[in-house]
Amino acid sequence: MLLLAALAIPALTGTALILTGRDSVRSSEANANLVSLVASVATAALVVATVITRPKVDYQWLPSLGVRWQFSVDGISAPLLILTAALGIAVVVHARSYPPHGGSPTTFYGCLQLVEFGALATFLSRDAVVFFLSFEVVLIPMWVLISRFGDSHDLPARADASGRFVLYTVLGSTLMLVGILALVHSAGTANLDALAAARGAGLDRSTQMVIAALLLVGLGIKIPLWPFHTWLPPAHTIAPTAGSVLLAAILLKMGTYGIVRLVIAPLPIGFGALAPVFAAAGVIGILWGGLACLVETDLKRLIAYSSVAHMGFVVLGLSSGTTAGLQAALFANIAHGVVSALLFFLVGGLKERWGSADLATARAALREVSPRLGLALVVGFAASLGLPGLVGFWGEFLAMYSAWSPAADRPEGFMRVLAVLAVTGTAVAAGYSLRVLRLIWSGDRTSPAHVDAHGGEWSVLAVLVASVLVLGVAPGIVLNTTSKDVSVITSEVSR
Amino acid sequence: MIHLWLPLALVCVLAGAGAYGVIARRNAVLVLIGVELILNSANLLFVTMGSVRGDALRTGQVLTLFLITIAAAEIGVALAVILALFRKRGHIDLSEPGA
Amino acid sequence: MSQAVVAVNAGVLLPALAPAIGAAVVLVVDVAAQRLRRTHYMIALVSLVVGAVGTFAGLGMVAGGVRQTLCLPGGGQCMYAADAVASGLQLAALLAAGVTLLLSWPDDKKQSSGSTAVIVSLVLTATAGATAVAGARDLGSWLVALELATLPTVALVALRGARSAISGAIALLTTALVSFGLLALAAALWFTATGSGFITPAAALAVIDDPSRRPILVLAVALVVAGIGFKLSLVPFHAWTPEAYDGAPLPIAAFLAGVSKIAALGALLIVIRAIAPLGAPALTTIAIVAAASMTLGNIMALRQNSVVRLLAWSTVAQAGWVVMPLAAASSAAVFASGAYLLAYVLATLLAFAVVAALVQTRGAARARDLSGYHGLVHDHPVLAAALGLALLSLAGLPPGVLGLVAKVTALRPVVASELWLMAVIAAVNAVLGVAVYLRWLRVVMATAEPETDMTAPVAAPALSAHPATLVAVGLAAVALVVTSVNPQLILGLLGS
Amino acid sequence: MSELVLQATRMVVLAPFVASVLGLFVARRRFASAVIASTGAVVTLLAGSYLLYAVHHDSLAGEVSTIGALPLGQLRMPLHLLVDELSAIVVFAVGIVGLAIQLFTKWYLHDDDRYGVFTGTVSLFLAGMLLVVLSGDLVLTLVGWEVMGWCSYLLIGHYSRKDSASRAATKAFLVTRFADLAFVIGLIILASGAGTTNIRDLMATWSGLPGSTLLTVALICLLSGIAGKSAQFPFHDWLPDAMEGPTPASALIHAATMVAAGTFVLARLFPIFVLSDPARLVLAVITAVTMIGAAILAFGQSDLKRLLAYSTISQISIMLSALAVAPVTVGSGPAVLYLLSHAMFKALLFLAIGWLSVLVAGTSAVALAGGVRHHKQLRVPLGIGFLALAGVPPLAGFVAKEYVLGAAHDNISELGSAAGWIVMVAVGMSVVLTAAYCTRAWLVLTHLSAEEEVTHEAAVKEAVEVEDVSIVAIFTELASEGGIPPDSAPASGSTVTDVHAEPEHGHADIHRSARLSVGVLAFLSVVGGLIIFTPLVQVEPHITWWLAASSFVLIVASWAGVRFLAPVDGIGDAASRLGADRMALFDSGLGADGVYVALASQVVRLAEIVVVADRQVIDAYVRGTVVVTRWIGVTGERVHTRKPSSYLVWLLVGLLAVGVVGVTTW
Repeated sequence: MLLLAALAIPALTGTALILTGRDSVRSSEANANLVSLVASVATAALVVATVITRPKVDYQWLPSLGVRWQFSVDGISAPLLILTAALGIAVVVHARSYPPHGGSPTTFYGCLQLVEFGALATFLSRDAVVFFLSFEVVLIPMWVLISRFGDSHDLPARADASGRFVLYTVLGSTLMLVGILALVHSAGTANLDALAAARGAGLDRSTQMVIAALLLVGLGIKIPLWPFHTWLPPAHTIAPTAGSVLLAAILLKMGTYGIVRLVIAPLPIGFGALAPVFAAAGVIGILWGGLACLVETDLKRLIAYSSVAHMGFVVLGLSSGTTAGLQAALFANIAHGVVSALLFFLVGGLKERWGSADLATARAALREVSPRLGLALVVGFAASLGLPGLVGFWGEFLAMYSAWSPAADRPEGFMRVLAVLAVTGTAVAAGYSLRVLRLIWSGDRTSPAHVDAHGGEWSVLAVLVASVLVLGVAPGIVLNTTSKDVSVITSEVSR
Repeated sequence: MIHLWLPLALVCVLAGAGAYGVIARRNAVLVLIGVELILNSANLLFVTMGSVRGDALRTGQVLTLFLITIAAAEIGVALAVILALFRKRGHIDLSEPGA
Repeated sequence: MSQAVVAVNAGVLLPALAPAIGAAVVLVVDVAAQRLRRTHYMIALVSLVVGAVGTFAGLGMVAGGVRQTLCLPGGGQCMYAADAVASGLQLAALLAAGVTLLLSWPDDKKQSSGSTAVIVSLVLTATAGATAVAGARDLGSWLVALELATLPTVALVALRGARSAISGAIALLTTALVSFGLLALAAALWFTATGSGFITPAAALAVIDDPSRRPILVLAVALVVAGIGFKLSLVPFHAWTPEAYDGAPLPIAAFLAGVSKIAALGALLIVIRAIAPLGAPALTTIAIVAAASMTLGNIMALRQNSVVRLLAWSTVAQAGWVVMPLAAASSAAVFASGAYLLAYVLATLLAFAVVAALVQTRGAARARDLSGYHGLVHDHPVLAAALGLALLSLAGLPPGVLGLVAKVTALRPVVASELWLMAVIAAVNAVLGVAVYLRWLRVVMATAEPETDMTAPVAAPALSAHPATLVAVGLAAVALVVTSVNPQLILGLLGS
Repeated sequence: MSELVLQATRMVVLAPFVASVLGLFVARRRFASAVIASTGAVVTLLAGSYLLYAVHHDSLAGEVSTIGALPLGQLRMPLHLLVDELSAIVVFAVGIVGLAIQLFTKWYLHDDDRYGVFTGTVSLFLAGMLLVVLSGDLVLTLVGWEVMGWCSYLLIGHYSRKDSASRAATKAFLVTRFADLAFVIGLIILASGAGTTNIRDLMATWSGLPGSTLLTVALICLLSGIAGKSAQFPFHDWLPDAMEGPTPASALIHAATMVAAGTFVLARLFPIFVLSDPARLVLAVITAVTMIGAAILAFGQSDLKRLLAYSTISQISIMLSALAVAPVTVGSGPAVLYLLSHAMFKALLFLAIGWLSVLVAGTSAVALAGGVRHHKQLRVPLGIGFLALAGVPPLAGFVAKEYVLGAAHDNISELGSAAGWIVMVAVGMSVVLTAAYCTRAWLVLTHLSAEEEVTHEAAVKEAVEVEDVSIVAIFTELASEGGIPPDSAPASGSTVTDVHAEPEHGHADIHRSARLSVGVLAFLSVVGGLIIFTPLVQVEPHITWWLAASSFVLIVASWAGVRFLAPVDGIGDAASRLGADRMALFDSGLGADGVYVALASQVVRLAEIVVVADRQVIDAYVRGTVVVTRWIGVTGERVHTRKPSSYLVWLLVGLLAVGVVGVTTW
C-alpha cells in the first residue's frame, strides 16, 4: 500500500499539473512548485518507508498477456529508489531558484513528476513487461522537458537534440522489448525474481546469446554504451538543469539496472559469452569520453562525455561477473548519480549566470566571486576524477580490480588488458577535471561578477556535496545494502 | 464429355487476358471489361470444378450465380463513378493523374 | 442426398442483421417522409447499438468457444461462426460506424444535400458487410460480405462529387474491382484445391497429403493476401489510400480507416485460421508485405504536410503492424492481430474526430494542413490533449499505454516463433513511427511566440464544432483513456 | 590491544580529518580556524606519542578496525589500521612536523585571506599522511596516498590568483597521478593475488612464492607510483615547481610527509620487496640517477627555495636507495631512520628559509644574500639545518647517511649484488655534491658586500646577544611545547631583531609559537641522531667507521673547494662560476618540463582526433539514417504518380511477387 502510494502520488500529481496548466503563469509558478514540492517530499517519505518495510505488491493486470502488477524492493533497487526520490525533491527545490522558461510551469513540474514516477516504477517493478512499460513512461515527459524548456538559443539544435534523444531511446527500448519477450517466452515466466532464480535453466547457449545481445544493445543505448552514446551530449547540452540532472542521475541508471535484472541474472551463460565485447565497449567509452572531455569547450557537453566515461566503469564492473564487480557497478551507479547531479546542478546555475556554458570565453574565477560554487565545483570534480575518500573512488577502483580478476568463465588475459586501459582512463579523468578547475575555478578575474549560490540552489548543492563526502567515507552504507542480493545473483560464496 | 484440360486452359486464357486488359488499357470501361474477364474465369473454374466434384451443395454452380450477381452490382457502381468522372473531366482516361 | 435445410439463429446473426435491417428501414423512412434528417441517424444509431448488444454474448469467450449458425443438418459445417475475436471485431466495427455517423451528423445551419438517407444507409450496409464477413465461414457469404463492405465505400467517397472526391473514388474503385476479381479467383482456386466451399481447417487439411493440389492452395492464399491487402492498404496494394482519404469527406475517411480495415482483417483472419495447420511457410509472404508496409508507410508519412494524407500513410504503416503477427501461424497470432487492429482503430478514430472538430472550427484549409496545428495546445488545450493521446497511442508511447500494449501483443508471436529479422524491422519501424507522430505533436505543442506565451496566455478561441462531433471526440477519448489505464478491457474482448 | 590504544590509533587519523572538516565551516574566521587546526595537530601528536609509548612499553602491536569490512565476495577488504614500531615512530615524527607547521603557518599567512582554507587543507593533508602511515590495508594506503596528492594540489595552488601557481599545482597532481596509474595496478595485482587487501595477510601469501614474475611486475608498478610521489626521475620535475606554494606547504610536502610516503610504503612492504631482485635493481638505478642529477641541479639553482626542493629530491632517493640495498638482516631501519632525520632538518630548513624570505621578501639567492648576517636569530637554525643536510657529524643527517652507506656495504659484502655497488657509489658522490650546494647556500646567506660590512659593524655588538637570545628563546620555550599560540604576539623578537629586521612589506613580527616550532625542529635535528640508541627504530647501532671517516673527508674537501670557488664580489655565489646561461639551464631543470608538455600535447592531439571521430564517424550513422530516410521518401513520392492505372500495375506486380514467394517458400 505504501508502495502503491509512492507510485500513485507522482503519477497523479504529474497528470493533474499537466492538465491544469492554463491559468496565469505568474501565480501558477509558485503554486506548481509548492504542489510538486509537497508531492516529492511525500513520495520520498513513502519510498523510504517502502525501502524499510520491503512490501510486495502483486495484482492481476493483463491476464491475456500474463502481465501482472508485481512490485517489490530488494537490495539492488533500494539505493536507486532512494536516489530517485531524493533527486526528485532536489530538482524541485533547485527550480525555485531557476524558474522554468519556455512553457507553462505546470507542464514543467508535471513532467518532472512523471519522470520520477517512471523511474520509481522501473526500479520497483518485478514483471519484465511492466518494467518495459515503466521504462517507456519517462520518454515523453523528458522529451517535453528538452524540446519545450530546453536552451532556447538555437531552436533547430533543440529540436535535433530532443528528437535524437527520444528516437534513439525508443530504438533501444524496442530492441529491449524484443529481448524481453523472447526471454519471457523461452523462460515461461515474466517474473524477474523467478527468471533470476532459474538462472537460464533450459535455455541453450545460442538462445541465451541472441536474447542477451538484443537486451545488451537495447539497454546499452540507454546507458549509453559506446558507440551508442551520441544522443547524450546534445540532450544534456540543450536540456534544462532539472532535465539534465534527471537524465544523467536516474535515466542512465535504468539501463545498467536493467542489465543486472534482465541479462546478468537470467542469462548467465549468454552474458558470459558476450561479456568481453560488452566490457571492451565500456572501456573504449571510458577512454573515448575522457579524451573528448580534454578538448570539449562546452561545459555541459563535457560533463555529458564524462558521464559516458563513468558509465564505462559501471559496464566494466558488470562484465566481470564477480560479486566484487557487481558491487562495484551498483556503487558506481549511485556514485555517478550523486556526482553528475551535483555537477549538472552546478553547471546549470553557472549557465544561467554566464548565459552560456562555453569555456572558451573568459569568466570570473569562481573561487574569487562565488566561493560556495567554487567549493562545490572542486568537490564535484574531485569526486569525478575518482579521488579516494570521495564517492567516485570505490566503484571505479573495485571495477578495475574485478576486471583484473574476473569470473572463471571470462578470458582473463583480455580482461586484464581492459583493466589496465581503464586505469589509464582515471588519469585522463584527472586531466579534464583539473583543466576545468584551472579554467573557471582559479585565476584572478573578478568580472563579470555574479551572485554566489544561496537559498534553494545552495541547499541542494550543500546536501549533494555532503553526500559525496559521506558515501565516500562510508561506502558500506550502499555496499552492505546490495551485497546479499548481489551474491545471490553471482552465486558466489563470499569470504 | 469434353476433357478437363480444355476448360482449365480457357480459364487461364481468360484470366490472363483480363489481367492484361487491366494493366494495358487506359480507358476505364476497358479496364472494367478486363475485370469482368477475370471474374468470368473464376466463374468458369467454379463451374468446371463443381461439375468434376459432385458435392451435395453444388457449391460450384451456386457460387457462380453469386459471382454473377455481385459482378452486376459492381458494374452499376463502377459505371456510375466513371460517369461522374467523365462529367468532371470530360474523359475517362485512367492514366491521367488525379486531382 | 439430404435436403439441405439450414437452421437459422437470428440471435447469433444479430450483429450482421441489425445494421442491414437498419439500412432498409432508413431507406423506407426516407421514402415515406422526405424532410427528416436527424431521424435517419437516430435509426442508424439504434440499429448499431442493437447490433453491438448482439455481440456481447460472443465477447471474451475462451479459446475454442464459438457461436455458430446456418449449420448444415447432421452436425455438419456451419456457414456462420463467430468466435471471440470475430465478435470483438464486430463490436469494434459497429462502434466505429457509430462514431463515423456522429462525425457526419447533419448541420441544421447548412442546407441539406438531400443525400442524408443515402449516406446513412450506405454506411449501415458497409457495416453490415464488415460484421458479416467476420463470421462468414463459406466462400459464398465470405465473398458477398466482403464486397458488401467494399462497394458502398466507393459510393460514399464519390458522393461528395468534388473533383478530388471523384479521383479518390476512381482510385478506390479500380483497385477494388481488380482485387475483387483476384478474390473471386482465389475462391475458385480454393474450391479447386480443397473441393469444399467452406473456409475451414478441415478443408485445408484435406490438401496436405496431396502434393499436386498444394500449389493451387498456395496460389489461392497468395491471391487472398493480395485481394485483402488492397482493403488493408498493404504495400504494394496501398496506392489508393492517400487519394481516397484525401478526396473523401472526413467522416468517410474515418470510416475507411476504421470499419473497412476491420472488415478486411476479419476476412483475412478466417483464411489464416483455416490454413494455420499447414504451417508457417505459407505466411512468409505476409511477413514481407508487413515489413514493406511499415517501412514505406512510415517514411512516406514523415513527408506529408496534409494531416489526412499523413493519417492515410500511417494507416499503411499500421496495417503492416496489424498483419505482422500473422506471419507466425498460431492462435496467439490471430489474437494479437485483432488486438492491434482494435487499438489502432480506436486511436485513429480519435485523431480523425479531432481533425473533424477542427475542420468545423477553423475551416478545412487550416485544419487539414499540418502547419495549421501550430500552437493548438494554447488555442484548444482539450482537443490538443485528445489529439496528443491519440498520436502517442499510435506511436506506442505512454501515456498512450494502449498502443504500447498493442505493440507488445503484436511482437509476442513474432518473437515466439523466432522471426528475429521481422522483429528487428519492427523495432526500427517503431522508431520511424515515433518520428512520424512526434513530428505532428511537436507542431501541436509549439508555442506561438516563445516569449509572449509566458506573460499573458491568450484567451482560447471558442470551439464552434458541432456537438455531435464533440460527443464523438469525447467518447473516443474516454474510451482511449480507460483502455489505456486497463488495456485488458480491449484484450479481454478477444478472449485469451 | 587495549581499548585505549584502539581509540588512540583511530584518533590519530580522525583528529586532523575532523579538524579539516570543522575548519571548512569556520574558514572565514582566522582565530577559530587556527584554534581548530592547532588542536587537531596537538591531539594527533598526543595520541601519536601515546601510541609510541604503548607500542614500546607494553610492546603492543596489532590491527585496528575502522569503517568495517566491505562485502565484496571473494575479495576480503577488512580496512584495518596497523600499529607497530614502524608506524608508531613515523606517526610521532609526522605529528611533530605537523604541529610545528600549523603553528608556523598561523604567523606566516597571518595576512592571507584564505588562511582558514589553507590550514584546513593542511589538516586534511596530515590526515592523509597519517592514514598512509597507519594503514594496514592497501586500499586505505591508496586513499591516504591520493588524498595527500589532492591536498598538495590545493596547497601548491593556494595562490590560485597566480597562474604560475595553478599551473604548478596542476602539473604536480597530473604527474603524480600519471605515476600512480602503475601504482594502482600494482596494488590490484597484489590484492588479487592474495584475495585480500590486508597488508599482513597478502604479504604472508606472497612470501610463499618468491621470485614470481607477477610479484616483480607488481613491485615495479608500485615503484612507478612511489617515484611519482617522491619526485624521483623521471617524475621529479613537479617538485621544484611546487615551490609556488606557500613555504609551510613546501615544508609539509617536502619534509616529513608526501615525498617520504613512498619510502614508508616501501618500508611497510619490505618483506616482499626483498623477494624480487629485479625490482630492487630498478629502484637502485632510479635512485642513483636521481640522487646525483638532483644534487647537481640543486647546486645550480638561482633560487634557494628551489635549491632546497632539488636537495629534497636527492635526499629522498638516498632513503629509497637504502631500501634497494638493505639485506633482510638489516631491514628497512636505515631508510626509516633517514626518513625521520630528513623530516626534521628539512622542515627546519624550509621554515627558516620561509621566515627569512618573509623578512627579505623573496627566495631568490640575490634577495637572500647576506640574510643571515642581517637577521642573526636565523643564523643558528639555518646553520644547523645545512650542517645536518650536509651530513656533518654528529648531526642527525650524518648518522642516517652512515646507516645508508652501511646498508650498501652490507649488501656488497653479503649479497654482492650490482645494486649495492651502484648505491654505494651514488651515495658517495652525493655526499660530495650535497656538501657542495650546502656550502654554496650558506656562503650566499652569509655573504656581505663591501659597503654592507660597514653598517654591519654597528650591529655586531647586538649580534652577540641576538644570537643567544634566539637560542635561549628556543630552549626555554621547549618547556611550554604545544601551547595555543597567542593571537598576535607582542613579538619579543622585535626588540632584538636589528635595524634591517623591520619587515620590508609590513609583515607582523614572528610569533613566539612560530619561533618555538623552528626551535624544536632545530633541536631535534641536532640530537635526532641519538635515536639510534633508543629502541624506537630497528637498527642495531653500528657505524662502519672507515665509511664515516671517508665521507667526512669528502664533505670537508667539497666545502673547501666551494669556498675557494666562491667569488668575493656580487653575492658570493659559487654557482655563478657556471655562467649565466648554464644557470638558466639548471633553473629550467634541464628542460624536463618541456618533455612533459610535449607528452601532454600528444594526448591532446589524440583527444582532438577522438572528437573528430565522434562527430564524423560515430555520429555519421545516426545522421546517415536521416539521409537514407529522406532519400527513400523522395523516391517514394516520385514513384507515386497519382495515376490509377499505375496502381493497377502495382497491384498485379505485387500479386505476382506474392504468388511467387508463396509458392517457392512453401
